Amino acid sequence: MKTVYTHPKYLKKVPFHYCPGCGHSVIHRLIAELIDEMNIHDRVLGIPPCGCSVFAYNYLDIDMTEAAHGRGAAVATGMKRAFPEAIVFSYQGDGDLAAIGTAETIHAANRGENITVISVNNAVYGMTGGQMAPTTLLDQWTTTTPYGRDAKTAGHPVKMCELVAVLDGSVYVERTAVDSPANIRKAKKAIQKGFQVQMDNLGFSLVEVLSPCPVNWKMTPVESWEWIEKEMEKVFPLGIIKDTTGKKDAD
Amino acid sequence: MDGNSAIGEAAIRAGCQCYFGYPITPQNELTEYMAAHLGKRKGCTFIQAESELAAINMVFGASVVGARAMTSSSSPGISLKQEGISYLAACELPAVIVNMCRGGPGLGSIAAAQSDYFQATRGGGHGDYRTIVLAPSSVQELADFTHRAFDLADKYHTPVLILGDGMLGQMMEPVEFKHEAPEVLPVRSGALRGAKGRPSRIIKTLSSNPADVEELNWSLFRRYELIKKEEVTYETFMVDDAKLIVVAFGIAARIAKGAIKNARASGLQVGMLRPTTLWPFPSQKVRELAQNTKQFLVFELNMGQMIEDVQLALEGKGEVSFYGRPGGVVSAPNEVLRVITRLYYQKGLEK
Amino acid sequence: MKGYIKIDGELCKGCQVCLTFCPKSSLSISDKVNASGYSPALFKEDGECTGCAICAVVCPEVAIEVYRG
Amino acid sequence: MGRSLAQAAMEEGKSATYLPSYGVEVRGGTCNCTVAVSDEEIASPIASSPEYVVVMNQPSLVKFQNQIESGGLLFVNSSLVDSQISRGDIDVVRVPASSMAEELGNPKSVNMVMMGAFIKKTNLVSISTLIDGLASALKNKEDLVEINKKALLAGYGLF
Repeated sequence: MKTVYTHPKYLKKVPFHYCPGCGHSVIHRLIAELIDEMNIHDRVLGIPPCGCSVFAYNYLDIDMTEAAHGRGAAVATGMKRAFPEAIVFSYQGDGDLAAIGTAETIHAANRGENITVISVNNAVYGMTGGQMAPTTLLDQWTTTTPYGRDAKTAGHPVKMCELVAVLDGSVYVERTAVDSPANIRKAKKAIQKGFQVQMDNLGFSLVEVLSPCPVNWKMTPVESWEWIEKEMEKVFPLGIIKDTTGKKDAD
Repeated sequence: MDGNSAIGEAAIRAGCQCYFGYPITPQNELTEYMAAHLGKRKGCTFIQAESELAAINMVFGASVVGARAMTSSSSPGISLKQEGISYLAACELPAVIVNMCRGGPGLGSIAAAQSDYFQATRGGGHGDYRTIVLAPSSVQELADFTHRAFDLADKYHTPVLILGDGMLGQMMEPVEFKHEAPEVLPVRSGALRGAKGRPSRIIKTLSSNPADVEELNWSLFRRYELIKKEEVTYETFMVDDAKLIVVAFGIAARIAKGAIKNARASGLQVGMLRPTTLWPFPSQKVRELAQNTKQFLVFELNMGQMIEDVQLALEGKGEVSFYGRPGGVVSAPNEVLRVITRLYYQKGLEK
Repeated sequence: MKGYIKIDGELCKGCQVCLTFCPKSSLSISDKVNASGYSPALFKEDGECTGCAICAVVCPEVAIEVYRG
Repeated sequence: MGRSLAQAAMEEGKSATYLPSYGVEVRGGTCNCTVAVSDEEIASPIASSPEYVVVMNQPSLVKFQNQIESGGLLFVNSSLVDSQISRGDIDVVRVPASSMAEELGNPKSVNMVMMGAFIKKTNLVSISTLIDGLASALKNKEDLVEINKKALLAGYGLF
């Protein structure tokens, strides 16, 4: 008898508070698996965002500190500069990253801070009840775009990966999704690469993960996973946006 | 040495490992000093951040991993930093913040003022907290208090604010540094350094349970009570036989001191109380002085902020007058002397 | 049968994502509810399992363990 | 100029403060500084009515001549300031500093010419302390030290 899959070592054994079908817990799990597999538990430091996954520290069994909304990249900068041996990642939602924290994110990337930003994009403000996010799609319904997002009044979805990729300080930028087993595996590999880039002192890495929010999207979990593939990926194309590390994946 | 640079040198000698700043007049010499002298030190970091918000949150990050960290700004920039200061206070993290205060509100003027007294002593940001506030009035004190600020911050796990002003920051005076910079930089215990061989740690303030937040507040305020008991400092000047006591802090206290010397020369029995901690405020000392002196004159470079603390401390057991000039217009000593003299005779203190 | 899975019926929130992705369509939903009020996923009595672990990969609750052999 | 005066006073064991004006000021404007020198501790670095005022240009004369203490000394850069001094209760020392500096071949040393004249008249600090101060302030810039020293001595030798 061989165990193919079991509970990751650094994920606390408590039920998640997330809604059914939510992508956050999947991403938490990937991070927990990687911390074990990459043997970095001794020196990994995490920063959860504001929003639903602010409670990431209730699940990930690692040293973590809260940061004010949007300031993850700045806090990570301070931590990494004062303790360069650490592996520092911030886990940030789309509002965190692309609205209130745009400046912090862009400038941390531009300075080439040796940190990893994991950005969870679900095109909506989840915890506050489904308001428009910077990444909300055009015509998408939210509680603050009740007639659908109109570019004339509410602007366009912000593409952080592409924005960050044009900066000379960023070295590795990839967009992935929680919408299928294959893409979940790719997301894990992308986060792994992000950590590796940091361990090799190469500079700033950003991994964006498109993630379902069935409750605020008013969909069933399965529908929400499908919606990512059908709608979100048209606006937010998956794949490596930038890789100047000069290193190819092992496989 | 100018005041701003003196803070920088003192900070380095206090083992400050990280400085994060953003340019704003009149404190730029400090940022520049740190750029020149801190960044090149082994294990130390200087960053000119993209904003005051980013700077204070970098301080937060450095403090999380146990480094001595500081930032500095002037009034409008300090407003922006209040977000981070609130989180630092809530997360019980040490940090040193320098405010070279200018005339406000808004952009105001870049001239010396004391208009941020309320902001400094009432917490400043959202939530129920206080920061220790030190008020130097010479370049030597800027240096000494910077060292003390780092020690206090570590001792009480709380942000400490140094409230100066544009004039203190710019003026040059002799200064003597009493410490050598440490070779090995200290890492505070309790810092996040990776959960090697111990349970993982969380630094957080959010709780879904209001009782937890209440408990945090209780614990903060128990510590604040201790700080009030242990850390009040002040200077008195010719108070023993004084019939009128001027209460002033920072640069205003120096102006007042000049005026008091002249008043004494004309035979007026005037003294001064200069709080060097604004929070905690030397309320006890004010009450003590009120046993012999009934007339108090509060002199500030604002429209009357510290006067409220003096009134609260007196509990009606003395009479308080106020003189101040807002917006960065600085009174000259003879102007203050005129106010002292007028008040002295008005109250019949010559008899 | 080459593999089998264990579903923690109390952790499962009945999102049915595993049902959608199981290549052998071996999962269904229980007609009972768990303590949280969700109808958890269930391995079908006649279900086939290769131990591919796709259900575990997609499960948002880390409620599935997979064994082979 | 103010800074080197404060520095020299400090070297001679006196208390000194140097307080620059700060803010938006153009060359030719009324940029100013206050220096306090005393044998005792200095209370206020701000002077209500200074004993000495040095004005280097016309706008500064207009702005500062009324502040000077009665019986005080007003130093004017007479190369640039030609108007009459309205106050009768002060002594005026005219130093053609700009033209002297030009003659010395370095117009920028105008402040050191004035400084030389200033300390000769006031005796606040000794000329040798100032010259030593120049050397330490301008380390590795021997030529600049020479230029400034020459200017200082020229002003000093004027009276």
